[in-house]
Amino acid sequence: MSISFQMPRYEVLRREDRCVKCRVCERQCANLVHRYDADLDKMIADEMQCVNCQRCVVMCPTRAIAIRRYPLEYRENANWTERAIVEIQRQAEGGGVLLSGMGSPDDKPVYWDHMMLNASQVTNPSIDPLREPMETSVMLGCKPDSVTLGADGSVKTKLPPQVRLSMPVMFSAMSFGSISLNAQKSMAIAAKKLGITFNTGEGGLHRDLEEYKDAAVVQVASGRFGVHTDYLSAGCMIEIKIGQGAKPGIGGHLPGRKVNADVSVTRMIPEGTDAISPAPHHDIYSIEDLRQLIFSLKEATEYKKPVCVKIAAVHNVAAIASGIVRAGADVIAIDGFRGGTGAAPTRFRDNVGIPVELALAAVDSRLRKEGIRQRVSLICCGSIRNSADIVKAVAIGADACYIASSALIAMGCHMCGTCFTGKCNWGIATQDERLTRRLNPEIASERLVNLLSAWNHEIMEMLGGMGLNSIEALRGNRLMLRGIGLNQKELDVLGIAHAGE
Amino acid sequence: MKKIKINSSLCVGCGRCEVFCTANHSASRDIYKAYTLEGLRGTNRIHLLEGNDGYAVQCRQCKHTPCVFACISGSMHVDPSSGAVINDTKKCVGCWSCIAACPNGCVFPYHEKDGTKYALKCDLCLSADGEPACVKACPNGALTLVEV
Amino acid sequence: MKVKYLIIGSSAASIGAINGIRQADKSGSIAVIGEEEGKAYGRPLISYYLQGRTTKEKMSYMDEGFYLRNAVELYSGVRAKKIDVAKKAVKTDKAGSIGYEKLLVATGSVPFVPPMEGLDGQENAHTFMRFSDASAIEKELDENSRVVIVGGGLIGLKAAEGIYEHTKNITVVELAPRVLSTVLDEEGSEIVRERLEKAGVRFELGKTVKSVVGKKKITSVVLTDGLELPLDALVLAIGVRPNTALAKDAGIIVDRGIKVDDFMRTSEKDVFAAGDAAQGYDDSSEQSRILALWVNAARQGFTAGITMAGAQIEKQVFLPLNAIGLFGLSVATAGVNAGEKEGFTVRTERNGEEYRRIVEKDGRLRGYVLMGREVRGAGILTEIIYQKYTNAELSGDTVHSELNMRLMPLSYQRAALELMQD
Amino acid sequence: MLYNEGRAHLPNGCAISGIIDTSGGLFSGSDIIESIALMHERSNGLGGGFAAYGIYPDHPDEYAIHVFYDDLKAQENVEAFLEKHFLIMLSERIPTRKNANIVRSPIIWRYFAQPLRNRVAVSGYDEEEYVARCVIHVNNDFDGAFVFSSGINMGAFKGVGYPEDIGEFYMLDNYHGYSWTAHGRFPTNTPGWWGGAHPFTLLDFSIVHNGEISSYDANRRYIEMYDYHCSLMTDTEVMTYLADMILRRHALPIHMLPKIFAAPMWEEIARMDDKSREEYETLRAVYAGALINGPFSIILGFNGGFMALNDRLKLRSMVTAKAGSKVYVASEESAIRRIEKNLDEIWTPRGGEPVIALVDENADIGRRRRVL
Repeated sequence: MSISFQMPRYEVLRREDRCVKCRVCERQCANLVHRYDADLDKMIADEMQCVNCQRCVVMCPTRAIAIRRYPLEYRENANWTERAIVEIQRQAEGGGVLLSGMGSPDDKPVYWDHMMLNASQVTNPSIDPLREPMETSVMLGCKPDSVTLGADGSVKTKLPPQVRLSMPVMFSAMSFGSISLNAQKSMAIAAKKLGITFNTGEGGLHRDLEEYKDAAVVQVASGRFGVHTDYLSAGCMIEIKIGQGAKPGIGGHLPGRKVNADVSVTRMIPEGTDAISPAPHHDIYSIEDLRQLIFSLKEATEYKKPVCVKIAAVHNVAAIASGIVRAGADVIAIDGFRGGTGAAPTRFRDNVGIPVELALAAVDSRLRKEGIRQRVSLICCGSIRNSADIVKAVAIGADACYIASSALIAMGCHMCGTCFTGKCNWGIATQDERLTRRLNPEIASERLVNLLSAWNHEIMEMLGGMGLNSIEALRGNRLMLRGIGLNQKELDVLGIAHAGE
Repeated sequence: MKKIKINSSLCVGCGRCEVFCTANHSASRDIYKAYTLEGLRGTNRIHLLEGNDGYAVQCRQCKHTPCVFACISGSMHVDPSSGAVINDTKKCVGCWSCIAACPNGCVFPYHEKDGTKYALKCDLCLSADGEPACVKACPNGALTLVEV
Repeated sequence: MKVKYLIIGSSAASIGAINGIRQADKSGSIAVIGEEEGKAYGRPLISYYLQGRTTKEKMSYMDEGFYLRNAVELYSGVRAKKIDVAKKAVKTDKAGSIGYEKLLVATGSVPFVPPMEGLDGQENAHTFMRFSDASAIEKELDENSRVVIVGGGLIGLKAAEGIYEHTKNITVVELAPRVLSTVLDEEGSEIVRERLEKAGVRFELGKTVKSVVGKKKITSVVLTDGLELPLDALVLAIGVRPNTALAKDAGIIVDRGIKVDDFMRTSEKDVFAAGDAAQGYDDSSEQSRILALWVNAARQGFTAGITMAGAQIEKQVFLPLNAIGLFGLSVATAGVNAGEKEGFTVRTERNGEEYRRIVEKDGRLRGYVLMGREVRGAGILTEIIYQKYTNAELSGDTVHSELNMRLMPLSYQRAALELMQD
Repeated sequence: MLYNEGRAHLPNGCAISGIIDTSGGLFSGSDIIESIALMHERSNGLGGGFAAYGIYPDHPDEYAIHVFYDDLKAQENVEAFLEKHFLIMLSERIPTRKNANIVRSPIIWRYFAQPLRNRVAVSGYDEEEYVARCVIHVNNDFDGAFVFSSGINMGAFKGVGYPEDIGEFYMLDNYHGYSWTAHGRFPTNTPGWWGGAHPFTLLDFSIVHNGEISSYDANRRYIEMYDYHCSLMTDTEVMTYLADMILRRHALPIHMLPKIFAAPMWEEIARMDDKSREEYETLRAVYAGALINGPFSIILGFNGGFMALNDRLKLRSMVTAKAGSKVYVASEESAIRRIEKNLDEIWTPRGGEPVIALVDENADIGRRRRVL
């Protein structure tokens, strides 16, 4: 091949009047961008390797470094954008499928930002969470439509197993293997402290995390990695992964180089082999097969655990969800197209799937229309960025929300989107011991607890502002939402009125 | 007495501790000035020992104080109030006996521009604000100030 | 006049003992009989004083309030004349007789001046051990004074370094074929000698002074090979001898020095000895020997103090340890100074003046010499000798590895890092 | 003009009052009128209404269906429908008397009717379900018509105006019942609508409500899952349907309704003994959609008694009192003392603490007493 036409994507700006050549940036950059040159007695940078993970910027003692987009000034062209051109260059040289990490960055509408929340004015009082109790705890699971009484007049109905959450938030699935054990452990510690759950993802439950098993949602994916009876009965809920928002319709691929001894033991696969999660599950080719899997899992755990089914938000998600309810699922997780990922083909990530807000609204409305909404809890996931997103999701009809990217960012992720390289400078999406040690679970879990305690308090404030003092009264309460900048069709799908109505 | 505990498995090998140690023992307390105007590069009392499983280490404040016994001038002494082993650089003549006695290699020779020589060692930042700069600078909690 | 603890001598061992006693006994009365005037000071500092790198005030070993804080009665400028072990009292020349419950003999060493023809107390003949010696020499010198130093050991060369600030015209006469023969190997001595010669110091090796010319003031000396050296000042730095007369007269067993066990107890009940005058166990040569070194005196004194006060202390390990700077060249040595002849294996690494010599036996470090611009991390090797770590236990190689804590066994490193050492 | 409020959920405040004689004794409507009249300032004249129990003793098995019609056309359509489903024993205008403050009233008609046996059998529903569905169907699909009462031996009387004028207009002083509830409305931004006034009824259930529930849309979308269709978009409508489902369809006892509407906080539940903790957890989990959030004070009337309830934070006033066999509930103490000088006891129920007043079992108040 001739020379590469690809130019750096980022440029390292180093302020000479601040840099003291202490080489912290050099030691911290796993992509080998920074180097001390003895002859020049200067720090120099090889921009080609830079992925803008900001590790050097944060760690530099004198804040001497800034990263900027490389000034690649292609001629303005709304159609042939720089990204479109660069992607062709990369494939013209690489010849492979373009891979990306994180959720789709495309400039497509984010419906959360087009919905406003209600607040009480004079006709009814807002409730001050500092003075009145404010309840944000949630129970996930199947609920009967009514209650029957015993002879003595007391309630006889036994609730099917539920997952109790202190707040309508849960850490979403990120497997041990795609992320480091320290990252998963941080979420496990935080989940236990907060009274919510973390998710093992497709990677099985590492023996060090058994201590947190009561707060674990154990995932069963098409690869069945790490699935055995103890694993199934360890968690408080079993989640069947049918799809992922970032890559609906295709499976997962954990590169062999990430499958070290620890990962191979936990996933029960040979060390160094690529971990392929096929799509579809080889034993689920239609909805009734799913029913079989759901009940075999329930049998395996003596009906003591709710079973969740995670699907990607695709076009006929409402019908799919209805089928899943009738297949015996207790919880349905709907992962929108903005959902994050460690590695997904860029084309899938940016072009397949629909926004979770619309999917959630459609599913909630459909299940209510069919009178079966009570039989499942709905979890909305796929780029929840703050507590307002959660309140809006619950108002549309979700019971709770999964968060992943927000949790990663709290732990240190800077959204550089190159998780698949395995050189995550923040010690999250890597198995390299030199990098994983950079994530101290004690510190990271404290950051997560801070984040979600703050969010929970914000949720309470927003609830109080609306005159509500319990999250159940917000669930499906679409009158609490008003649309802005949405057309009537979008309002109808979301089931909300336009602001001003 | 307070000492700095080091958890090497948490050391990310960044070296920030060295930079902030140098600055905290400079007159200006400013990193850039310390390195350039005051020429204090290399006067950090904590040193990053690179290599995998590397870590940064500074004086372990030994209870049996081998450096104090070795000191021929009495400049290396135990500070009565904090119990820390501290070197009085005004009294020290730079004979390096303490360096030959320190079991952890945490006392370092220093040559001023004008030729005066003295030994440098960690003083738990008692000469600065009393809060060890390396502990504050460590991004990953590898260094913690503990009561022993 | 009776005290609980009486200490003869006021230098490293004496101060060490005071600290030791006060650690265990806050109130027992202590008295110190010091021959020299004033408070204890670091005697090795006299060459630095001559060099102008320290001053009289800064040389005092402890802070101003040390004696007061520790309630110590200091009789300085007083000579102890006789120890009466039966009556448990010490007769002095000026302070009468002082009774004791526990006595520490820390009389140190005295300069060793072999007999020379014509040497008869001339004023420009000096030994080099006390502050008085240094200040006397300082008064005599100007930049063209000619100085002859007899003795090419630690004291002689440090004297040369001090005097060099005043006059460059220095000749060192050494009986042995090389300098610092007791501390360095041949190659090490070579490096030191070359460095000093480059500075203009002349050497006369394998000779000593046969006779001295001049009655009131020495004008020249005649060496054993007949060579005559005109001079303005003569410095006698041949060596030192333990000052054991008092102990011997009192019937305490004395070999080369006053015999002591691991806890500095002498043959006489309630009488202890420490410092240059004491003869304890040298761990590196594995024999009873005098270790006339400041660091050992201080730690022996401390050990004696604790034991005198009736408290417990771990058995202490003593071995030779030196660190000196000579004309910009730093030298650090510890443990045995020996080679293949004595059954040790020797490995060295040298480039220019950076020199590292490792002496091993049965796969274990027994001694080292480190020379160069700096002796960074020398203490690591010292500790390896103390801890008797075999090379297998270490995490690197004593010759090639950088001298820092990562050379130590992993268990040592973890204990040190997590403050679980002592 | 029948401006159907159905399009938007309207905020409003109000006054409520309720009197019941637990011995079953009948008394005229003048007491309740006087009580609600005292709270004149609490309403703005755009809505008032009453529910009266035991007023049709001579129609023990017929449903008294009260209907508002905008015009004769609407009346013909509805009557055609009714005749297909009911045996109409009596069809008459509800007698009213001129009242200066009551203007533009719609056609107000009532029918005493029994559901046709065979139609009920064919429908697969029990009699009450059949009647309920007919009423909901009329209200939902017949323009210009609104069934505002459909219980046996009870009736609601409401409209646009101050409650005391409405009471005067419907000549309630001539009726005698054992249980009366009343409501004065303060809707904020609509000209008011006869059908929108309280109480909202379904069969013999009636609710008068002072407050504004924030959980309205959550409750509405929950209840609509079970074949209830909310046409008025008012709090009382959704609460009446919830009560109907829980008490009639699911046949839960009355004392469980407050545990659902104003469920105790989770921390409170956690402190309970195992048995009640499990019961409350199950109720809260199953009926999460029926949890009423935001300020409310309601009186739920039914054949044989009523239940008064405040939201669990008690963000709306409500006082209750007893004198002899009579139980009083009102938004203000003064509205009670006005009609009963010497009270045996008077107290303010805590948030979520119900006041359940049932007529003694042996009292004769007609065959269709609802046993809850």
